[in-house]
Formats: sequence, structure tokens, C-alpha cells
Amino acid sequence: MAEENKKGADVEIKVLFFARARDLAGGVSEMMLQVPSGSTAQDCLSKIFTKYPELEQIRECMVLALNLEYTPESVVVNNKDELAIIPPISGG
Amino acid sequence: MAEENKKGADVEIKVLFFARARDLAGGVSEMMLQVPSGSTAQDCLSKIFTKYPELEQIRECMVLALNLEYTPESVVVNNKDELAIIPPISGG
Amino acid sequence: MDSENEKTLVEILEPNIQVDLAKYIKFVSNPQSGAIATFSGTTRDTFEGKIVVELRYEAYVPMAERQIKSICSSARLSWSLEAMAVAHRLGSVPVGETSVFVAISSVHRDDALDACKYVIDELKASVPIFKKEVYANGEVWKENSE
Amino acid sequence: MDSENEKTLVEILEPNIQVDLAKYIKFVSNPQSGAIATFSGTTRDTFEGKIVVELRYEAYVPMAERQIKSICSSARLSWSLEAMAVAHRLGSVPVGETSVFVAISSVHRDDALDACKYVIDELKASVPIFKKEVYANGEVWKENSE
Repeated sequence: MAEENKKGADVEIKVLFFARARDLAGGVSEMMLQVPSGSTAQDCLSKIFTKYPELEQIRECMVLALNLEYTPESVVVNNKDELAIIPPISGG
Repeated sequence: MAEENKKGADVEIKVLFFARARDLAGGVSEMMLQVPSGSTAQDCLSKIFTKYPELEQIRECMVLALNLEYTPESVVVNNKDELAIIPPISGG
Repeated sequence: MDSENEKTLVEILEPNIQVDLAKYIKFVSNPQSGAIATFSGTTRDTFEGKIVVELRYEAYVPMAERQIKSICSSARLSWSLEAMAVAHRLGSVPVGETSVFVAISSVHRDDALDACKYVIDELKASVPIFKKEVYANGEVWKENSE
Repeated sequence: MDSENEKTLVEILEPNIQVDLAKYIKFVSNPQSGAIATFSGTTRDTFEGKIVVELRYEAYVPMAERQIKSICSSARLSWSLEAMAVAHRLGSVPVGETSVFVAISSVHRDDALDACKYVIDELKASVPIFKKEVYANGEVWKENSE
């Protein structure tokens, strides 16, 4: 993936919305998102929140997962990564 | 039962032997025992141990139950009581 | 609680009767409960390197039932429990089969889980049930160390 | 242990498939084990005084499976365990039915009992599964408080 992350080139990631996050995103469960190479998950979130401002309601209680692992927002995303918006969990 | 416990009159109890206690009592699982009124469980034990001296092997690790409850040896037995010799337990 | 007796089932099973786990799980299931914890004690094939053929259990049955009921009542004082079932098999229990089963339901999970551990610990510590381990070359009455 | 993967079963069940307790108990049963601890989470009929009609679950399935397997591996570091099975149902789970089931076997009972509590606690704390409570007059996404 390093080659696809050349300075200035865009990377495309898949964003997943679950449960209340999906509801707040108007029922959308997944979307593709283009961001500049070197962008962090937080940069992605800014674009996502611009598109779906209702998500602000869970801004303080949601977490992120990148490629099936919980991740801090400071992580740099790579092309074809899968970023998930995880609202408060309630399994069991 | 109080009337049957007049000073000097005998009381009759049932004695039960379980597991290793039964083995040490030659396979006897229960016996009737007459003791003077006012006798304690310890008095009963003395007679039982005279009859089945092999029981000395578990003297330090056995406990007693009187009428389905664990009991100290100092308890006074009454007519028709059921006294059980409980070797080390191992349920489960 | 008025219906405590109806919600506590204690059974000492005669030889050759297997422990019916589904029956006891069903007994403790109800719409009020959000949690069911269970514990099964099973015969394992080795003990301290010796090969176990089977375990043989006997009990002072009426006292064992009384003691187990007392343990259940005591557990209800410490935790908020819905239904409880405790069964212990007698006679021969072959390797892999269940000798003792505890099932407890509660509204919240910690109550059922903690009470389940308490009940099996107390049962092993105080209920007059006796186990003989049968090896290929002998047998011995066991003593719970705990 | 070489065979750890063979001895750990994790299943996220599609909607309308009930949790088959007997199947998972059988999976964890084996001659080496002396203990099996299980936990069932079931839908209860009321929550904070409101009448619950059903719970509806969804999950980030591949991540949930991965997280649960990670929890099982972590449990094996803390306790000596034989086999582990964890199942979680998706879709609608009516009152009285099981949404989550954990079954763990071990040689000695404390390992299975303590690991069972750990696994359900961790599952509720970290696995991306989401529950909507459906009442007679509305519905709400839940949040595990623990």
C-alpha cells in the first residue's frame, strides 16, 4: 500500500456505520470516502461529520475501528482501509 | 421425649455409618445403640469405638450429625435420635 | 419471597439416572431473568497421573438434601436470585458424565455467576456426599481438599 | 497449545437461529475436564419498569468474531482451560430466549467459573454488538453501562 500513498495522491477507504450511527447517517450503512494521502482517521471523521451532521449527537461516546481493530483517531489511513463508526456497544 | 429421659433410664438411638466409616465398621451401615439417659454424642462414640476399633483411623477427620444437622460431640442425645458418623466428604 | 420453595429444586439422583441438564436449565428459565449461570462437575479420566475408570458416589440423602437447600437459602440472602436448581447423581458416574449440576437464574448476571460459584464451593465443603475413585488397579474414598 | 484453535468455537448466529446450548456444552465436554461453567444471557420482560417485547441485535460481524477470539485467547493466558465456546445471536430475540452463551471446560472448577465471568464481562465491554430494546410504545438503542 505504501506505493499508493504517495504524497498528494488520494486514498479511498470504506466507512461503516452501525446501529445508532447508521440511524443518524440517514440509514446509510456504508460509504466510500476519498481523502488525501497521509490523512488520519480524524481527518476522515471531519468529512463524514460534514456530510452527516446528526452524528455529532454521538461524537463523545463513539469509537473507531480500523480494519477490525479499535484504533485511535490519530492513525493514518491507507487505501482500501475499512473504517467503522462504533456507537456505544450493548452485546450480551 | 422428655419423659423417656428420666434419670437412669436408657435411651436408644440409631447410628449410621457412611463410606469409609462403614468400611471400617465391617460393612455395617446402621446399628441401634442403648445408652443411659443424659449421655452425650461423645459417650455414644466411646461405645461405638469399643465395638468397632478400626474407626480410630478416622477419629481425627470425622464429624458427627444428629438428626440431619452437624453437631458438636457434647450434645446430649435423646431417645430415637439419629446419629451419623460422617467421614471426610467428597461430593461434587 | 413467598414462592422461594417453588423456585428452588434440589434432587439427589438414584444410581443409573443421568443428570438432565436441559431439565434444570428449563426449570430456572423465566421471563424475569436476564442471566443463567450453570456449573457441571464431570468425571475426568485421570487423577494425579492415575487412570480413573469411574467415580462412585453415595450420600446421606436426607441430610444432603437439607444441607443443599440450606446453602440455596443462604445464597438468596447474599444475592438477588430468581430460580435455583441443584442435582447430584449417586452410584457410578463414568468418565465424561456429570455428577453434579448447579443452575441459577437472576435478573443481573453477577448474581447468578457469583451465587453459582458459592453454591458449588459450599456443596463441596459441607454436604455429606462421598466419592470413591475407582482406578484400573484399586479404589479409594476421596476427600475434598478445598 | 497446539490445538487451541480446535478447542475454541466462536459463532455469531444469523437471525432466527436459536442458540443451541446442548451443542456448545457438548463441544466443550471431554474426558480431561472435571468442570464446565456456562453463562446464558436471556431477554427479560421488563427494563426499568417498561415492558420489553423483544431485543434486536446487530453486529460488526467479522470484528465481533475477532474480538471474541481475542478474549478467549486472553482468558487462556489467565486460566488453565480446556475448551471454550461462545455464541451470540443476531436479529430479534424474544423474551425468555438466549442471546449470548458462553461454555468453558477445565480440569479444576475455579478456572472454568472465573474464566466464564471474565469472558462475558469482556464481551459486554468490548465486542461490537448492538442491541435495540423494543417496547410496546417505542424502541431504543442500548448502551452497556458496565
